Amino acid sequence: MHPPAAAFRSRTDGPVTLTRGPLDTAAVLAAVSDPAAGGNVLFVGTARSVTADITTSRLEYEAHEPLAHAMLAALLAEARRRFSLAGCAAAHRLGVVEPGEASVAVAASAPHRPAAFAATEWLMAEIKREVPIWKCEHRPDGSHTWVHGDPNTPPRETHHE
Amino acid sequence: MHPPAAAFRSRTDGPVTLTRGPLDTAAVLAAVSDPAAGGNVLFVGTARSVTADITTSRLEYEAHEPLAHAMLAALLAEARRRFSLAGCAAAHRLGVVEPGEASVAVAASAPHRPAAFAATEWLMAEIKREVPIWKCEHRPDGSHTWVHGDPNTPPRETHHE
Amino acid sequence: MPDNPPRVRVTLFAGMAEAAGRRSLELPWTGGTVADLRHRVAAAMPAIAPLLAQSAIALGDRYAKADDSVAAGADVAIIPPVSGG
Amino acid sequence: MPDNPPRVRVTLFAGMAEAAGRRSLELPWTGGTVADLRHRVAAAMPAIAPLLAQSAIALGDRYAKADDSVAAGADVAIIPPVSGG
Repeated sequence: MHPPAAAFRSRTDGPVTLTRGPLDTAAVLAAVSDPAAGGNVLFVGTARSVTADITTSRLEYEAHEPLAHAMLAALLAEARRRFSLAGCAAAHRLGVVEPGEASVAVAASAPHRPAAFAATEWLMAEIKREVPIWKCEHRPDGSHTWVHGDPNTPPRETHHE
Repeated sequence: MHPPAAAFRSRTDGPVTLTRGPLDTAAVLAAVSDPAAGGNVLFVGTARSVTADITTSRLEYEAHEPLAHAMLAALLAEARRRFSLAGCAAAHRLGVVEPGEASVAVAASAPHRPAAFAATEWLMAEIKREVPIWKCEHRPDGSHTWVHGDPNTPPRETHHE
Repeated sequence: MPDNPPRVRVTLFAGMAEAAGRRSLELPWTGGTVADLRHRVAAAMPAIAPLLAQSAIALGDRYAKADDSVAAGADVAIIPPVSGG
Repeated sequence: MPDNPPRVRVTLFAGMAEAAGRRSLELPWTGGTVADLRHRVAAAMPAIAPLLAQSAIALGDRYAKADDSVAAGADVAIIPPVSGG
Protein backbone atom coordinates (compact mmCIF):
# COMPACT_ATOMS: atom_id res chain seq x y z
CA MET A 1 0.00 0.00 0.00
CA HIS A 2 1.30 3.41 -0.92
CA PRO A 3 0.36 6.65 0.73
CA PRO A 4 -1.93 8.74 -1.44
CA ALA A 5 -0.17 10.46 -4.31
CA ALA A 6 0.64 13.93 -3.07
CA ALA A 7 1.65 17.11 -4.76
CA PHE A 8 4.93 18.58 -3.53
CA ARG A 9 4.39 19.46 0.06
CA SER A 10 6.84 20.85 2.54
CA ARG A 11 6.44 22.13 6.03
CA THR A 12 9.23 24.01 7.73
CA ASP A 13 8.63 25.35 11.20
CA GLY A 14 11.62 26.83 12.93
CA PRO A 15 14.28 24.12 12.87
CA VAL A 16 11.96 21.25 11.78
CA THR A 17 11.30 20.35 8.15
CA LEU A 18 9.15 17.54 6.75
CA THR A 19 9.14 17.54 2.97
CA ARG A 20 8.28 15.42 -0.05
CA GLY A 21 10.97 17.14 -2.10
CA PRO A 22 14.75 16.65 -2.02
CA LEU A 23 16.34 17.60 1.31
CA ASP A 24 18.38 20.79 1.34
CA THR A 25 21.14 19.52 3.61
CA ALA A 26 23.17 22.73 3.29
CA ALA A 27 20.18 24.66 4.64
CA VAL A 28 19.99 22.35 7.66
CA LEU A 29 23.66 23.04 8.40
CA ALA A 30 23.24 26.77 7.79
CA ALA A 31 20.29 26.85 10.21
CA VAL A 32 22.59 26.06 13.16
CA SER A 33 25.23 28.69 12.34
CA ASP A 34 25.85 30.95 15.34
CA PRO A 35 28.59 33.42 16.36
CA ALA A 36 29.12 31.47 19.61
CA ALA A 37 29.47 28.10 17.85
CA GLY A 38 32.91 26.80 16.89
CA GLY A 39 31.75 23.24 16.21
CA ASN A 40 29.03 22.39 13.68
CA VAL A 41 28.04 18.79 12.92
CA LEU A 42 25.73 17.64 10.12
CA PHE A 43 24.49 14.08 9.76
CA VAL A 44 22.91 13.03 6.46
CA GLY A 45 21.26 9.62 6.11
CA THR A 46 21.16 8.42 2.52
CA ALA A 47 19.28 5.54 0.91
CA ARG A 48 21.63 2.66 0.20
CA SER A 49 21.08 0.47 -2.83
CA VAL A 50 22.39 -2.65 -1.08
CA THR A 51 21.70 -3.55 2.56
CA ALA A 52 22.90 -6.87 3.94
CA ASP A 53 22.97 -8.45 0.46
CA ILE A 54 19.41 -7.36 -0.34
CA THR A 55 19.04 -4.98 -3.25
CA THR A 56 16.65 -2.12 -2.61
CA SER A 57 15.49 -0.24 -5.68
CA ARG A 58 14.05 2.65 -3.67
CA LEU A 59 12.78 3.64 -0.26
CA GLU A 60 9.51 5.23 0.68
CA TYR A 61 8.69 7.05 3.91
CA GLU A 62 5.36 7.74 5.55
CA ALA A 63 4.68 9.76 8.71
CA HIS A 64 2.03 10.79 11.16
CA GLU A 65 2.92 14.31 10.19
CA PRO A 66 1.54 16.43 13.07
CA LEU A 67 2.93 14.03 15.67
CA ALA A 68 6.26 13.65 13.84
CA HIS A 69 6.58 17.40 13.66
CA ALA A 70 5.79 17.83 17.36
CA MET A 71 8.17 15.02 18.37
CA LEU A 72 11.02 16.46 16.29
CA ALA A 73 10.49 19.90 17.79
CA ALA A 74 10.45 18.41 21.31
CA LEU A 75 13.63 16.39 20.67
CA LEU A 76 15.42 19.47 19.32
CA ALA A 77 14.39 21.48 22.36
CA GLU A 78 15.62 18.72 24.66
CA ALA A 79 18.92 18.42 22.76
CA ARG A 80 19.47 22.16 22.99
CA ARG A 81 19.11 22.04 26.79
CA ARG A 82 20.88 18.74 27.38
CA PHE A 83 23.99 19.59 25.31
CA SER A 84 23.96 23.41 25.78
CA LEU A 85 23.76 23.86 22.02
CA ALA A 86 23.96 27.10 20.10
CA GLY A 87 21.55 25.64 17.54
CA CYS A 88 20.06 22.45 16.15
CA ALA A 89 17.82 21.51 13.24
CA ALA A 90 16.29 18.43 11.63
CA ALA A 91 14.72 17.57 8.29
CA HIS A 92 13.12 14.32 7.11
CA ARG A 93 11.99 13.47 3.63
CA LEU A 94 8.67 11.69 3.03
CA GLY A 95 7.50 9.77 -0.02
CA VAL A 96 9.88 8.06 -2.43
CA VAL A 97 13.64 8.37 -1.89
CA GLU A 98 15.88 7.02 -4.62
CA PRO A 99 19.26 5.36 -3.87
CA GLY A 100 21.89 7.94 -2.99
CA GLU A 101 19.32 10.57 -2.02
CA ALA A 102 19.08 11.91 1.52
CA SER A 103 16.21 10.75 3.72
CA VAL A 104 17.19 12.58 6.91
CA ALA A 105 19.47 15.46 7.93
CA VAL A 106 20.25 16.60 11.47
CA ALA A 107 22.65 19.38 12.52
CA ALA A 108 23.86 20.74 15.85
CA SER A 109 26.26 23.54 16.78
CA ALA A 110 28.02 24.24 20.07
CA PRO A 111 30.94 26.30 21.35
CA HIS A 112 33.12 23.16 21.22
CA ARG A 113 32.95 20.13 18.99
CA PRO A 114 32.30 17.28 21.48
CA ALA A 115 28.86 18.64 22.39
CA ALA A 116 27.94 19.11 18.72
CA PHE A 117 28.92 15.50 17.92
CA ALA A 118 27.18 14.08 20.98
CA ALA A 119 23.97 16.02 20.32
CA THR A 120 23.79 14.96 16.67
CA GLU A 121 24.30 11.29 17.56
CA TRP A 122 21.73 11.53 20.34
CA LEU A 123 19.20 13.20 18.05
CA MET A 124 19.60 10.55 15.37
CA ALA A 125 19.15 7.74 17.93
CA GLU A 126 16.04 9.42 19.38
CA ILE A 127 14.56 10.12 15.94
CA LYS A 128 14.92 6.47 14.98
CA ARG A 129 13.36 5.42 18.29
CA GLU A 130 10.59 7.97 18.87
CA VAL A 131 9.44 9.83 15.77
CA PRO A 132 6.41 8.33 13.94
CA ILE A 133 7.98 7.87 10.51
CA TRP A 134 8.06 4.52 8.69
CA LYS A 135 10.25 3.20 5.92
CA CYS A 136 9.16 0.89 3.12
CA GLU A 137 11.82 -0.99 1.15
CA HIS A 138 10.93 -1.56 -2.49
CA ARG A 139 12.82 -4.31 -4.32
CA PRO A 140 13.53 -4.72 -8.03
CA ASP A 141 11.01 -7.59 -8.31
CA GLY A 142 8.22 -5.19 -7.34
CA SER A 143 7.81 -6.54 -3.82
CA HIS A 144 8.07 -4.29 -0.79
CA THR A 145 8.25 -4.44 2.99
CA TRP A 146 7.25 -1.88 5.57
CA VAL A 147 9.87 -1.89 8.32
CA HIS A 148 8.57 -1.92 11.88
CA GLY A 149 11.40 -1.53 14.34
CA ASP A 150 15.11 -1.18 13.62
CA PRO A 151 17.31 -4.13 14.62
CA ASN A 152 20.03 -1.57 15.53
CA THR A 153 17.74 0.52 17.71
CA PRO A 154 16.54 -0.59 21.17
CA PRO A 155 12.76 -0.68 21.43
CA ARG A 156 10.89 2.43 22.40
CA GLU A 157 10.57 2.88 26.14
CA THR A 158 7.14 2.04 27.43
CA HIS A 159 6.65 5.40 29.15
CA HIS A 160 4.04 6.34 26.58
CA GLU A 161 1.57 3.93 28.14
CA MET B 1 54.15 38.56 12.08
CA HIS B 2 51.92 37.75 9.15
CA PRO B 3 52.64 35.21 6.47
CA PRO B 4 53.52 36.80 3.15
CA ALA B 5 50.55 38.21 1.31
CA ALA B 6 49.48 35.53 -1.11
CA ALA B 7 47.28 35.48 -4.14
CA PHE B 8 44.38 33.01 -3.98
CA ARG B 9 45.94 29.61 -3.82
CA SER B 10 44.24 26.27 -3.43
CA ARG B 11 45.55 22.76 -3.59
CA THR B 12 43.14 19.84 -3.80
CA ASP B 13 44.57 16.38 -4.11
CA GLY B 14 42.05 13.56 -3.87
CA PRO B 15 40.22 14.09 -0.60
CA VAL B 16 42.62 16.73 0.83
CA THR B 17 42.19 20.47 0.28
CA LEU B 18 44.29 23.34 1.61
CA THR B 19 43.02 26.68 0.40
CA ARG B 20 43.25 30.42 1.04
CA GLY B 21 39.70 30.91 -0.24
CA PRO B 22 36.41 30.16 1.50
CA LEU B 23 35.87 26.47 2.25
CA ASP B 24 33.30 24.69 0.10
CA THR B 25 31.83 22.55 2.89
CA ALA B 26 29.14 21.08 0.60
CA ALA B 27 31.89 19.78 -1.68
CA VAL B 28 33.61 18.08 1.26
CA LEU B 29 30.35 16.30 2.12
CA ALA B 30 29.67 15.44 -1.53
CA ALA B 31 33.17 13.93 -1.82
CA VAL B 32 32.25 11.11 0.58
CA SER B 33 28.96 10.17 -1.10
CA ASP B 34 28.90 6.44 -1.95
CA PRO B 35 26.16 3.94 -2.89
CA ALA B 36 27.22 1.71 0.04
CA ALA B 37 27.08 4.54 2.58
CA GLY B 38 23.92 5.15 4.58
CA GLY B 39 25.57 7.44 7.15
CA ASN B 40 27.38 10.65 6.20
CA VAL B 41 28.85 13.01 8.80
CA LEU B 42 30.27 16.47 8.15
CA PHE B 43 32.08 18.52 10.79
CA VAL B 44 32.65 22.22 10.15
CA GLY B 45 34.80 24.27 12.48
CA THR B 46 33.96 27.97 12.39
CA ALA B 47 35.76 30.99 13.79
CA ARG B 48 34.04 32.24 16.93
CA SER B 49 34.00 35.92 17.74
CA VAL B 50 34.09 35.31 21.50
CA THR B 51 36.15 32.61 23.19
CA ALA B 52 36.25 32.45 26.99
CA ASP B 53 35.36 36.15 27.30
CA ILE B 54 38.10 37.25 24.92
CA THR B 55 36.90 38.95 21.77
CA THR B 56 38.65 37.81 18.61
CA SER B 57 38.26 40.05 15.59
CA ARG B 58 39.62 37.45 13.16
CA LEU B 59 41.71 34.30 12.96
CA GLU B 60 44.67 33.60 10.73
CA TYR B 61 46.11 30.19 9.89
CA GLU B 62 49.56 29.24 8.66
CA ALA B 63 50.79 25.78 7.65
CA HIS B 64 53.82 23.81 6.63
CA GLU B 65 51.89 23.04 3.48
CA PRO B 66 53.67 19.96 2.06
CA LEU B 67 53.81 18.29 5.48
CA ALA B 68 50.22 19.30 6.34
CA HIS B 69 49.06 17.87 3.04
CA ALA B 70 50.93 14.61 3.58
CA MET B 71 49.71 14.28 7.18
CA LEU B 72 46.08 14.91 6.19
CA ALA B 73 46.31 12.31 3.43
CA ALA B 74 47.85 9.79 5.85
CA LEU B 75 45.19 10.43 8.50
CA LEU B 76 42.40 9.99 5.94
CA ALA B 77 43.93 6.71 4.77
CA GLU B 78 44.20 5.49 8.35
CA ALA B 79 40.61 6.53 9.14
CA ARG B 80 39.35 4.70 6.07
CA ARG B 81 40.99 1.46 7.25
CA ARG B 82 40.32 1.84 10.96
CA PHE B 83 36.59 2.63 10.60
CA SER B 84 35.90 0.69 7.35
CA LEU B 85 34.69 3.88 5.72
CA ALA B 86 33.13 4.23 2.30
CA GLY B 87 34.81 7.63 1.98
CA CYS B 88 36.40 10.50 3.87
CA ALA B 89 37.68 13.97 3.04
CA ALA B 90 39.22 16.99 4.75
CA ALA B 91 39.73 20.67 3.93
CA HIS B 92 41.51 23.39 5.90
CA ARG B 93 41.56 27.09 5.18
CA LEU B 94 44.79 29.09 5.46
CA GLY B 95 45.26 32.84 5.81
CA VAL B 96 42.64 35.13 7.36
CA VAL B 97 39.32 33.64 8.52
CA GLU B 98 36.64 36.10 9.60
CA PRO B 99 34.20 35.31 12.46
CA GLY B 100 31.51 32.87 11.32
CA GLU B 101 33.58 31.57 8.43
CA ALA B 102 34.71 27.94 8.28
CA SER B 103 38.35 27.12 9.03
CA VAL B 104 38.13 23.31 8.73
CA ALA B 105 35.73 20.74 7.27
CA VAL B 106 35.97 16.96 7.64
CA ALA B 107 33.52 14.36 6.32
CA ALA B 108 33.21 10.58 6.57
CA SER B 109 30.71 8.08 5.20
CA ALA B 110 30.06 4.47 6.20
CA PRO B 111 27.36 1.84 5.78
CA HIS B 112 26.03 2.71 9.26
CA ARG B 113 26.12 5.96 11.19
CA PRO B 114 28.22 5.04 14.28
CA ALA B 115 31.36 4.48 12.18
CA ALA B 116 30.84 7.75 10.31
CA PHE B 117 30.49 9.68 13.59
CA ALA B 118 33.47 7.94 15.23
CA ALA B 119 35.72 8.49 12.22
CA THR B 120 34.88 12.19 11.93
CA GLU B 121 35.53 12.76 15.64
CA TRP B 122 38.78 10.78 15.44
CA LEU B 123 39.95 12.73 12.38
CA MET B 124 39.26 16.08 14.04
CA ALA B 125 41.18 15.06 17.18
CA GLU B 126 44.13 13.82 15.11
CA ILE B 127 44.15 16.92 12.90
CA LYS B 128 44.32 19.16 15.97
CA ARG B 129 47.11 17.01 17.42
CA GLU B 130 49.26 16.13 14.40
CA VAL B 131 48.84 18.39 11.39
CA PRO B 132 51.31 21.33 11.15
CA ILE B 133 48.81 24.18 11.00
CA TRP B 134 48.86 27.12 13.43
CA LYS B 135 46.21 29.60 14.45
CA CYS B 136 46.76 33.27 15.26
CA GLU B 137 44.08 35.15 17.20
CA HIS B 138 43.78 38.82 16.26
CA ARG B 139 42.04 41.09 18.75
CA PRO B 140 40.22 44.38 18.20
CA ASP B 141 43.08 46.37 19.82
CA GLY B 142 45.43 45.19 17.07
CA SER B 143 47.30 42.71 19.22
CA HIS B 144 47.58 39.06 18.27
CA THR B 145 48.73 35.72 19.67
CA TRP B 146 49.94 32.63 17.86
CA VAL B 147 48.48 29.60 19.61
CA HIS B 148 50.89 26.76 20.33
CA GLY B 149 49.07 23.78 21.71
CA ASP B 150 45.35 23.41 22.40
CA PRO B 151 44.32 23.22 26.06
CA ASN B 152 41.59 20.75 24.97
CA THR B 153 43.95 18.50 23.02
CA PRO B 154 46.45 16.16 24.71
CA PRO B 155 50.03 16.83 23.60
CA ARG B 156 51.36 15.16 20.50
CA GLU B 157 52.78 11.72 21.17
CA THR B 158 56.55 11.69 21.24
CA HIS B 159 56.87 8.99 18.61
CA HIS B 160 58.20 11.51 16.14
CA GLU B 161 61.49 11.69 17.96
CA MET C 1 -27.74 13.21 17.28
CA PRO C 2 -29.72 10.07 16.43
CA ASP C 3 -28.29 9.95 12.89
CA ASN C 4 -24.77 10.35 14.26
CA PRO C 5 -24.10 7.76 16.95
CA PRO C 6 -20.94 8.45 18.95
CA ARG C 7 -17.83 7.12 17.24
CA VAL C 8 -14.04 7.22 17.34
CA ARG C 9 -11.92 7.62 14.23
CA VAL C 10 -8.75 5.48 14.16
CA THR C 11 -5.93 6.17 11.68
CA LEU C 12 -3.51 3.41 10.65
CA PHE C 13 -0.05 3.70 9.07
CA ALA C 14 2.52 1.78 7.08
CA GLY C 15 2.49 -2.01 7.54
CA MET C 16 -0.51 -1.79 9.82
CA ALA C 17 -2.56 0.01 7.18
CA GLU C 18 -1.40 -2.60 4.70
CA ALA C 19 -2.39 -5.51 6.99
CA ALA C 20 -5.79 -3.91 7.56
CA GLY C 21 -6.30 -3.05 3.90
CA ARG C 22 -7.34 0.45 4.94
CA ARG C 23 -5.89 3.64 6.34
CA SER C 24 -8.61 4.43 8.83
CA LEU C 25 -11.70 3.04 10.47
CA GLU C 26 -14.54 4.35 12.60
CA LEU C 27 -15.87 2.42 15.55
CA PRO C 28 -18.86 3.04 17.80
CA TRP C 29 -17.44 4.73 20.90
CA THR C 30 -19.10 6.44 23.82
CA GLY C 31 -15.82 7.13 25.61
CA GLY C 32 -13.26 5.14 27.59
CA THR C 33 -9.55 4.81 28.19
CA VAL C 34 -6.75 4.20 25.71
CA ALA C 35 -6.55 0.64 27.05
CA ASP C 36 -10.26 0.14 26.35
CA LEU C 37 -9.78 1.43 22.83
CA ARG C 38 -6.99 -1.08 22.18
CA HIS C 39 -9.34 -3.95 23.00
CA ARG C 40 -12.05 -2.53 20.77
CA VAL C 41 -9.68 -2.10 17.80
CA ALA C 42 -8.14 -5.56 18.23
CA ALA C 43 -11.60 -7.14 18.30
CA ALA C 44 -12.70 -5.19 15.21
CA MET C 45 -9.54 -5.97 13.17
CA PRO C 46 -7.87 -9.20 14.30
CA ALA C 47 -5.39 -8.91 11.39
CA ILE C 48 -3.63 -6.01 13.10
CA ALA C 49 -3.77 -7.33 16.67
CA PRO C 50 -0.13 -8.63 16.76
CA LEU C 51 1.34 -5.34 15.56
CA LEU C 52 -1.11 -3.39 17.72
CA ALA C 53 0.38 -5.02 20.82
CA GLN C 54 3.75 -3.40 19.94
CA SER C 55 2.24 -0.04 19.04
CA ALA C 56 1.76 3.26 20.80
CA ILE C 57 -1.44 5.30 20.64
CA ALA C 58 -1.48 8.97 19.73
CA LEU C 59 -4.17 11.50 20.57
CA GLY C 60 -3.73 14.48 18.26
CA ASP C 61 -0.04 15.43 18.25
CA ARG C 62 1.02 13.63 21.43
CA TYR C 63 1.54 10.08 22.60
CA ALA C 64 -1.10 8.83 25.02
CA LYS C 65 -0.84 6.76 28.20
CA ALA C 66 -2.91 3.63 28.81
CA ASP C 67 -5.23 5.32 31.31
CA ASP C 68 -5.73 8.53 29.31
CA SER C 69 -9.36 9.19 28.38
CA VAL C 70 -10.50 9.01 24.78
CA ALA C 71 -13.68 11.04 24.32
CA ALA C 72 -16.45 10.19 21.89
CA GLY C 73 -15.66 11.83 18.57
CA ALA C 74 -11.89 11.71 19.14
CA ASP C 75 -9.25 11.23 16.46
CA VAL C 76 -6.80 8.53 17.42
CA ALA C 77 -3.74 7.18 15.61
CA ILE C 78 -2.05 3.84 16.11
CA ILE C 79 1.74 4.15 15.94
CA PRO C 80 3.45 0.84 15.14
CA PRO C 81 7.22 0.54 15.77
CA VAL C 82 8.90 3.32 13.83
CA SER C 83 11.66 3.10 11.21
CA GLY C 84 12.51 6.64 10.17
CA GLY C 85 16.00 7.98 9.66
CA MET D 1 82.78 24.35 -3.05
CA PRO D 2 85.04 26.82 -1.20
CA ASP D 3 82.58 29.69 -1.78
CA ASN D 4 79.68 27.55 -0.60
CA PRO D 5 80.48 25.98 2.76
CA PRO D 6 78.07 23.22 3.74
CA ARG D 7 74.93 24.53 5.39
CA VAL D 8 71.45 23.53 6.54
CA ARG D 9 68.37 25.63 5.86
CA VAL D 10 65.91 25.81 8.78
CA THR D 11 62.34 27.07 8.32
CA LEU D 12 60.35 28.53 11.21
CA PHE D 13 56.59 29.00 11.60
CA ALA D 14 53.99 30.94 13.53
CA GLY D 15 54.98 32.06 17.04
CA MET D 16 58.47 30.67 16.58
CA ALA D 17 59.07 32.75 13.47
CA GLU D 18 57.72 35.73 15.38
CA ALA D 19 60.04 35.09 18.37
CA ALA D 20 63.01 34.74 16.02
CA GLY D 21 62.02 37.76 13.93
CA ARG D 22 62.58 35.68 10.79
CA ARG D 23 61.02 32.81 8.87
CA SER D 24 64.21 30.91 8.07
CA LEU D 25 67.90 30.75 8.83
CA GLU D 26 70.94 29.01 7.42
CA LEU D 27 73.57 27.46 9.66
CA PRO D 28 76.95 25.89 8.87
CA TRP D 29 76.30 22.13 8.78
CA THR D 30 78.46 19.24 7.65
CA GLY D 31 75.90 16.63 8.66
CA GLY D 32 74.64 15.07 11.89
CA THR D 33 71.51 13.84 13.58
CA VAL D 34 68.26 15.63 14.26
CA ALA D 35 69.30 15.81 17.92
CA ASP D 36 72.58 17.49 16.93
CA LEU D 37 70.67 19.98 14.82
CA ARG D 38 68.41 20.91 17.75
CA HIS D 39 71.46 21.87 19.83
CA ARG D 40 72.87 23.91 16.97
CA VAL D 41 69.62 25.82 16.41
CA ALA D 42 69.11 26.47 20.14
CA ALA D 43 72.66 27.84 20.44
CA ALA D 44 72.20 30.05 17.36
CA MET D 45 68.80 31.43 18.44
CA PRO D 46 68.32 31.35 22.22
CA ALA D 47 65.00 33.23 21.84
CA ILE D 48 63.33 30.17 20.37
CA ALA D 49 64.95 27.56 22.64
CA PRO D 50 61.96 27.16 25.00
CA LEU D 51 59.48 26.57 22.16
CA LEU D 52 62.03 24.44 20.31
CA ALA D 53 62.06 22.00 23.22
CA GLN D 54 58.34 21.37 22.63
CA SER D 55 58.70 21.16 18.85
CA ALA D 56 59.01 18.37 16.30
CA ILE D 57 61.44 18.45 13.39
CA ALA D 58 60.37 17.78 9.82
CA LEU D 59 62.56 16.66 6.95
CA GLY D 60 60.72 17.41 3.70
CA ASP D 61 57.14 16.17 4.07
CA ARG D 62 57.63 13.83 7.01
CA TYR D 63 58.32 14.09 10.73
CA ALA D 64 61.86 13.07 11.75
CA LYS D 65 63.12 11.01 14.69
CA ALA D 66 65.91 12.20 17.00
CA ASP D 67 68.49 9.84 15.51
CA ASP D 68 67.59 10.46 11.85
CA SER D 69 70.46 11.87 9.80
CA VAL D 70 70.34 15.40 8.45
CA ALA D 71 72.64 15.73 5.46
CA ALA D 72 74.56 18.87 4.57
CA GLY D 73 72.36 20.97 2.31
CA ALA D 74 69.13 19.63 3.81
CA ASP D 75 65.90 21.59 4.22
CA VAL D 76 64.56 21.25 7.75
CA ALA D 77 61.44 22.67 9.37
CA ILE D 78 60.76 23.18 13.04
CA ILE D 79 57.18 22.32 13.96
CA PRO D 80 56.06 23.96 17.23
CA PRO D 81 52.90 22.65 18.94
CA VAL D 82 50.09 22.85 16.41
CA SER D 83 46.73 24.62 16.69
CA GLY D 84 44.82 23.92 13.48
CA GLY D 85 41.16 23.00 13.29
